[in-house]
Amino acid sequence: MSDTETESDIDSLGPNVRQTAAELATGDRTETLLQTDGLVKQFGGFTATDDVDFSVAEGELRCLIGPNGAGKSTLLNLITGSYEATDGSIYYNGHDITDLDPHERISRGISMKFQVPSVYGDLSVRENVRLPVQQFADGEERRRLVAEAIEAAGLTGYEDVDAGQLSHGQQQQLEIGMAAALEPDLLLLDEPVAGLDVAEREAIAERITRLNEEQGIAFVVIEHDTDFVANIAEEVTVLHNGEVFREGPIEEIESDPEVQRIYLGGES
Amino acid sequence: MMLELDSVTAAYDTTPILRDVDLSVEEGEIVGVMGKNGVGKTTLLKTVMGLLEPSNGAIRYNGTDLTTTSADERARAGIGYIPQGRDVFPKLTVEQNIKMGETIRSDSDETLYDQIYEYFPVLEERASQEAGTLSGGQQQMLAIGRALVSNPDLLLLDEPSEGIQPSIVDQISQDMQTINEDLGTTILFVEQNLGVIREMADRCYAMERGTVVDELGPSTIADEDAIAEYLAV
Amino acid sequence: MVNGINLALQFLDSFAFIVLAAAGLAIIFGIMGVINLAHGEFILIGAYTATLAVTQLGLPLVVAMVAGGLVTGLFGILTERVIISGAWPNWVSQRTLGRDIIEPLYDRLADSMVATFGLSLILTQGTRIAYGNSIDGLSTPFGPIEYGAFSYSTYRIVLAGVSIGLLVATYYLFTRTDFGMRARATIQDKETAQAMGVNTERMYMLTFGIGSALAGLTGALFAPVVTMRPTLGDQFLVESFVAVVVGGPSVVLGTALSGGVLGAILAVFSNLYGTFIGRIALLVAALVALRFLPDGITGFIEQLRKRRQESE
Amino acid sequence: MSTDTAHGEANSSLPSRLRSRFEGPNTIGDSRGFWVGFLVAVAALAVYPLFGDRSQLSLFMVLALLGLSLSVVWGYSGVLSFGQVVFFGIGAYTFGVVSINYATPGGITAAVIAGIVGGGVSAAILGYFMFYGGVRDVYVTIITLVSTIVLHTFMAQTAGSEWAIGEAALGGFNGMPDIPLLTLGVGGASYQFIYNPFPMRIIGIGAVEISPFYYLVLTLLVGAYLGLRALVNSDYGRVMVAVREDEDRTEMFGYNVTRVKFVVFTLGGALAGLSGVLYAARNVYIDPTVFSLLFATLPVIWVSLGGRKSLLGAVVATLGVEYLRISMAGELALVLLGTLLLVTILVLPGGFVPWVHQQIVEARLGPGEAGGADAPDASSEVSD
Amino acid sequence: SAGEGGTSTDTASSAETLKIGVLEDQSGNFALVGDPKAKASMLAIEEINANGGIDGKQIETFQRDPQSDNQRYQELTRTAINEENVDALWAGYSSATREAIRPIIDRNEQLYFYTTQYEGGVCDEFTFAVGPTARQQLGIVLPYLVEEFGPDIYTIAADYNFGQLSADWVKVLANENDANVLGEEFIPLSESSFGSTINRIQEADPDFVMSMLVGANHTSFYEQKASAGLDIPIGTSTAMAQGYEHRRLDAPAMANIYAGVNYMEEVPTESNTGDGGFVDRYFEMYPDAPYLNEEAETNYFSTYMYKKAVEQAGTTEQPEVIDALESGIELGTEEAPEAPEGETIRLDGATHHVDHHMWIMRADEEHNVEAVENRQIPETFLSETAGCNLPENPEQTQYTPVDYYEEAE
Ligand SMILES: Nc1ncnc2c1ncn2[C@@H]1O[C@H](COP(=O)(O)OP(=O)(O)OP(=O)(O)O)[C@@H](O)[C@H]1O
Ligand SMILES: Nc1ncnc2c1ncn2[C@@H]1O[C@H](COP(=O)(O)OP(=O)(O)OP(=O)(O)O)[C@@H](O)[C@H]1O
Ligand SMILES: NC(N)=O
Ligand SMILES: [Mg+2]
Ligand SMILES: [Mg+2]
Repeated sequence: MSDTETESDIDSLGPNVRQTAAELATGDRTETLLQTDGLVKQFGGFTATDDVDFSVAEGELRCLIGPNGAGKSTLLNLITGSYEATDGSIYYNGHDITDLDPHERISRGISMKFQVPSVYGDLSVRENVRLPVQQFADGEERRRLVAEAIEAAGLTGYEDVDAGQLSHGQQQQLEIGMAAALEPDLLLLDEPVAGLDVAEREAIAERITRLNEEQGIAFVVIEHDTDFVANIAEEVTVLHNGEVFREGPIEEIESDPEVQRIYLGGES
Repeated sequence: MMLELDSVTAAYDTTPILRDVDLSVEEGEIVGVMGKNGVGKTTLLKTVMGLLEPSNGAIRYNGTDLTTTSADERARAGIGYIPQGRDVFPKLTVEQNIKMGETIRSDSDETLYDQIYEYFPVLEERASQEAGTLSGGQQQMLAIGRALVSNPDLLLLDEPSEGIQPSIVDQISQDMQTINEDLGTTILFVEQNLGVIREMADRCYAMERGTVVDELGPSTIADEDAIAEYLAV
Repeated sequence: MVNGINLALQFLDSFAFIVLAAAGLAIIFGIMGVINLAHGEFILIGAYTATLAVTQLGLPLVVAMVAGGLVTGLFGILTERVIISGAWPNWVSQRTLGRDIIEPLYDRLADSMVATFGLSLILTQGTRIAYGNSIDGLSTPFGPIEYGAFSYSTYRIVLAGVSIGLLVATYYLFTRTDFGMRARATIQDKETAQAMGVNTERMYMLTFGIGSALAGLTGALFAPVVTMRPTLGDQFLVESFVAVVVGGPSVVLGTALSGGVLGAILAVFSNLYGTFIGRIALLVAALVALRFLPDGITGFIEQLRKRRQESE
Repeated sequence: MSTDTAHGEANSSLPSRLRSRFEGPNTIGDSRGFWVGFLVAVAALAVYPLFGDRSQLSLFMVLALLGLSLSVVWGYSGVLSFGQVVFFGIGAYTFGVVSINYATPGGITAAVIAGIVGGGVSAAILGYFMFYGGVRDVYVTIITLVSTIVLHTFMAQTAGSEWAIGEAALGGFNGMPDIPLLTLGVGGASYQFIYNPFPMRIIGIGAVEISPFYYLVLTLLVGAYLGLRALVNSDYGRVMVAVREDEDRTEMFGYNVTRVKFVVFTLGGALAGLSGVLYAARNVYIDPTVFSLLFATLPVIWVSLGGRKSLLGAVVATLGVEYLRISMAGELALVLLGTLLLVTILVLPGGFVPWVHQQIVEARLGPGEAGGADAPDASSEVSD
Repeated sequence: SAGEGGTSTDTASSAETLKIGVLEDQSGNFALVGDPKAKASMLAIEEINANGGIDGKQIETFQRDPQSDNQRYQELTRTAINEENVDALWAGYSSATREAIRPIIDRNEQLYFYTTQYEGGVCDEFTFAVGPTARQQLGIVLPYLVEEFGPDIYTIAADYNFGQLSADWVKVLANENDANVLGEEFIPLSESSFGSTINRIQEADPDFVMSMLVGANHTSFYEQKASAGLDIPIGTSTAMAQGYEHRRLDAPAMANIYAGVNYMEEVPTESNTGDGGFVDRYFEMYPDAPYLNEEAETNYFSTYMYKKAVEQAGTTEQPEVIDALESGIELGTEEAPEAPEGETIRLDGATHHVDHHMWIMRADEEHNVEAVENRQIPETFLSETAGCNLPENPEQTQYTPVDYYEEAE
């Protein structure tokens, strides 16, 4: 990466593939992309998600909030197939994906960033990023996409560093970069800015918004940083005790006294 | 002076991370450390805890030189630590994790349990659950509870609010202050959350590229924009 | 044809063999994650110590057996300090070269395997050089019990009792005491355990020592019934690993259960179809168990328990 | 991979484009110096037999193929298999059974293929049984170990005449005798590789006899090494490494982790099977000790000592360890061997070959930059 | 003398010296039985060299420890033949080892002595299997036990070639002696627990047991049956004579065990136990050795057979030496201490086997061993039944009893 390149180059992001997605984004947004139907997950006697109906429209940016232990991560893990549902179904693009293996779901355009970073510690940052990219890009294009993903993750200069040697926050950034590099239609982010500094939070907020607006990628974002949520979210779902507790536009949710009581606290 | 770092330099293998860090914490103080990702905040706390041996410089604790003392001895000498990213013992139950904290020191107090359960009722509810299966925020609460139960004299907190729901974040800041006042626990903490820093810290150090670049007094801390600048730049 | 008492006694016998073979390994492999291919040679040390203590020193059998356990325990501590953690060589090299020369073998499954394989070669051949290809054995105490046309060695039944006692003690130690909790915490996350005031070096050392002592005790207990020779540990190796792994995540409990299950299969099939089929049945049962209970027996029980709770 | 070099450097010569197939962050030795050294080493192996009868080297090279099979399966894909000797042994026995029953050149050639297929198919069956059943980690290791012991126990008792397949008696513990001499080809267009020394006159040395089998094995070993190098540096190789590092994460990039493990395990089985075929062919004999615990442990030793994440390590360590094992004599031989294994693994935790590589890199860069030794060096970065 | 490694020159068959290869296990599984073999070979070689060598030639040795590992055996055999150019080779304890190296032996037309007691049937132009065969060992002990204790037999045997074929021989011999085999059981070599076996013997209630257990794991049987109170006469071809269990195990584990053997340290011939006899000479050379076993004596006398043959042939050229051996070498008690005064043992040229002088040795409650019967037993299976005649019809086969006896099916 040459020093002359500036942030404005990010604007030139996006190969041809992405433009089709961007075109899509300008179109009808009401098409349901993801729908869960009565989703239940039990761990032993404990019910982590209880009859959850949750849906995401194409190109939507939805935040998922709720108290610690509400079942947010569990829900995302059910969607990706990391957990097997105890009951209920999951539909993606109109297809029932409940019984598919995780990799089959991912191949259909879902991607996820885990709550705890799980980058490949012994591989370089570059190798980490190549892995998602190589699935759909070759040669020159692959190189460009890898470089762009690293830059977008703010890790330029760290290409050859083993990912395990990055700081906690840098790993978070890499983790998001890899999830996005898959060029998904639906990107699930579990606490993307936890542990990030303020500047990084802003950069990531900006990035999420841009990916959403320009490329029509739909998002589900779990986050406890209320400012961040307020900054990016349109629609918010509140999970509580494994159930959908509230759903609506961010302003409405923020001012809901019940949500304040169980989640936001005092005068938030 | 309770804790004093005198031009401490530390490295992972051969890669130097901390460079000539000077820092001090007075007994009874709550001191924050802030800085962008990767500047070495965690490394600093690890070095204080003894998980990383400084290649240069000295660490003094209550006047005695700790530089070459092992981590477990420091723990028994009253330094408590809440690592970043929780690091609960995944295969021990919640209760056993807390017990691990308790067994550090002989003077730890049974009544602390009640207090911890009061702060974090979920820990009592899930006493026999394996800690590795707790949600992210619950694990963080456990890590805090586990450190508190040893009744440390100096508590090191690495981003305690990370992954915790807003209402409890507020509560934690308040609780820390209560603990600080009631038990006289000295606290050195790392945070990215502005609110928490403002709420808790008496004083604050700002780090950049492995070294302390500034010290912020109460007046600066009160100023939201000033802090934001340190964290953002 | 099947004689119930025979079957029961053989079950006890197989159970004791499997459980005792695995006892020390349950700790060193199951809890500490070190693939100890010298496990058989730890058993050898216990067996030789006990035997020589009787034949050379004239100690009473029970005392000799305890000595077998202790000597092996000490040897285990030595092994841990010198090889597994490399603490002593590193202490020396820190003072001479200014750096560590050995990276601890914890969390290095396969490397621990190579190192302990080397150790096992050294111990076997060292024993051969020191004591020859065999030493005089002990006779089995207690004599037979008789029932109808049959009789059985009383000592083998005693062994079953002892094996249960050892398991209970180990289980208690590692799950119910502070020591056990700290030991497990150390192995799960060394740094954090240190920060919790645990002297992790001592934990590693003691835990390894206890595992070794158990292996040594096994050798001592079997000294009267196996042939005294440098390779006597070989016969325990496969069973011990299989038992520990089939047992699953709750290591001690798992070892007891796999001793029960595999012991029952071994006893029934040996009894009905002979030793060859018995052995094959044991191995095939282990294969099937590992395949269909991918988390071992205790993992499976845990799942069952959860599923039952879910359906409530 | 070579496509981008074509775009980038205009002067990329044919050798360097060829090289790029075999290079990448997953193997060490991506410099011109390495390849020169490699060619020298192969040439040295090629002329070595001219200086006297050293037939043991052909055994070590046969075993190196077995070592390589574990290196891909374990070193690159993270599946610690104790069962490579199962596929090795099945390959060997299959070769024996088929060649005894069809002892014509065509039949023996078919037997070689049958042995490789036998190794591959048995690995596929065991792999399917394990990986599609969700068996992971140490459970895989123990299943493969137990499979080894089952075969050992079973094969040892197949002495009776009822244990024969066609003309071929399995032979129990005493092994399978009368395996025909390895001949490849059909009818007249065939060549016997065993016990068919090839007389040559070499200036300066005089008359020598060289063993065609030796060169067959050398060719196969070099071929397997280069083939695997290309594999592990391909996109598929990157996925294998990702599976080794973190299965769950890799699944979350849309890769079918189960299938990757299955495919690599099967490939490893076929390679082990080839090794077994050559082993049986070389010794005109095979017995159940190939399923013994000691033999099952050896590949793990070779691969660990040589460097788990290095194909070259597997080869070098197999040759070295086996040479020492055979040639050390005296009462203390086993003690010394044990000490050597122990000390090597303790002092060179990453294995011998990566250590040597690091020394070379450090010497080249100077000590100051030694920290960067782990990072792939610059030449690999143009690929992809 | 008995040092490791041996001296090596390429000119082994030069006028002054000849070279003998000795590959016997001194570590690994079979060290216990293999080590005395190596030692006895060295004793014979030392004696011969001290007495002027063979036809004036001193014997050099190529001696290595194959560590009970067949792969090592193969490689060391190749080395012995191709690089050391040995004139004769002694190698291996187990039958499996013999089979592992026989392809190499035959391919190189190497004169080879296999000196372990074994299942029998090897008819091979280059191999001289000079230990006693199952038919010879069982042939003396089984009829005796039928006579003494009754006709009902229970067989336990190691579950591999040797054990299975030996069990077949028990059936053949039972048939020949009007006895019956009530049951037979094969035990994997890795097994060391005998609870169910003991129960099954008790259930069958035979008059005596025939035991062809092999190896150290199986040795545990004797201690275990004693402590289980199984108190029954046992006939064997494997116990005591090879692994001296009566010395290693605490009495009375081996009480009432009858071994059919060609030799044990206790065999009461003058040339064996007498002053300056074989036993004395052995322990003089190896004061720390634990026991002088059956196989050791076979190594010893076969070295003298080789000496005789070379001297008869007047050359070390192997085809001529083989011809000389086939002419039928005979040794008296001096060189073959198994034979009592005045008797001889004889190498049968047609089969390359030895007409041994066989003994039944019984251990009592205190593990004292005494000879209860002895006589010469020729090897008849190959000569009479299978029709092996190597000088006439060179071959490389192993014959088994199943092919000739219905009972062995
Ligand atoms: N394997 C498990 N066994 C038992 N309980 C579990 C398991 N995994 C999760 N849970 C429980 O399920 C609940 C939901 O967990 P989840 O991780 O989904 O919470 P979350 O909403 O993501 O919380 P956080 O904001 O703290 O990350 C928690 O109470 C947790 O303890
Ligand atoms: N184990 C390690 N080995 C080598 N380098 C490391 C290691 N851990 C951290 N580093 C490097 O040290 C630097 C400081 O890391 P540290 O974890 O102290 O940062 P931090 O200030 O706590 O960041 P964050 O806010 O993201 O937690 C980083 O650049 C990181 O890449
Ligand atoms: N010859 C034997 N005992 O294998
Ligand atoms: Mg969560
Ligand atoms: Mg940090």
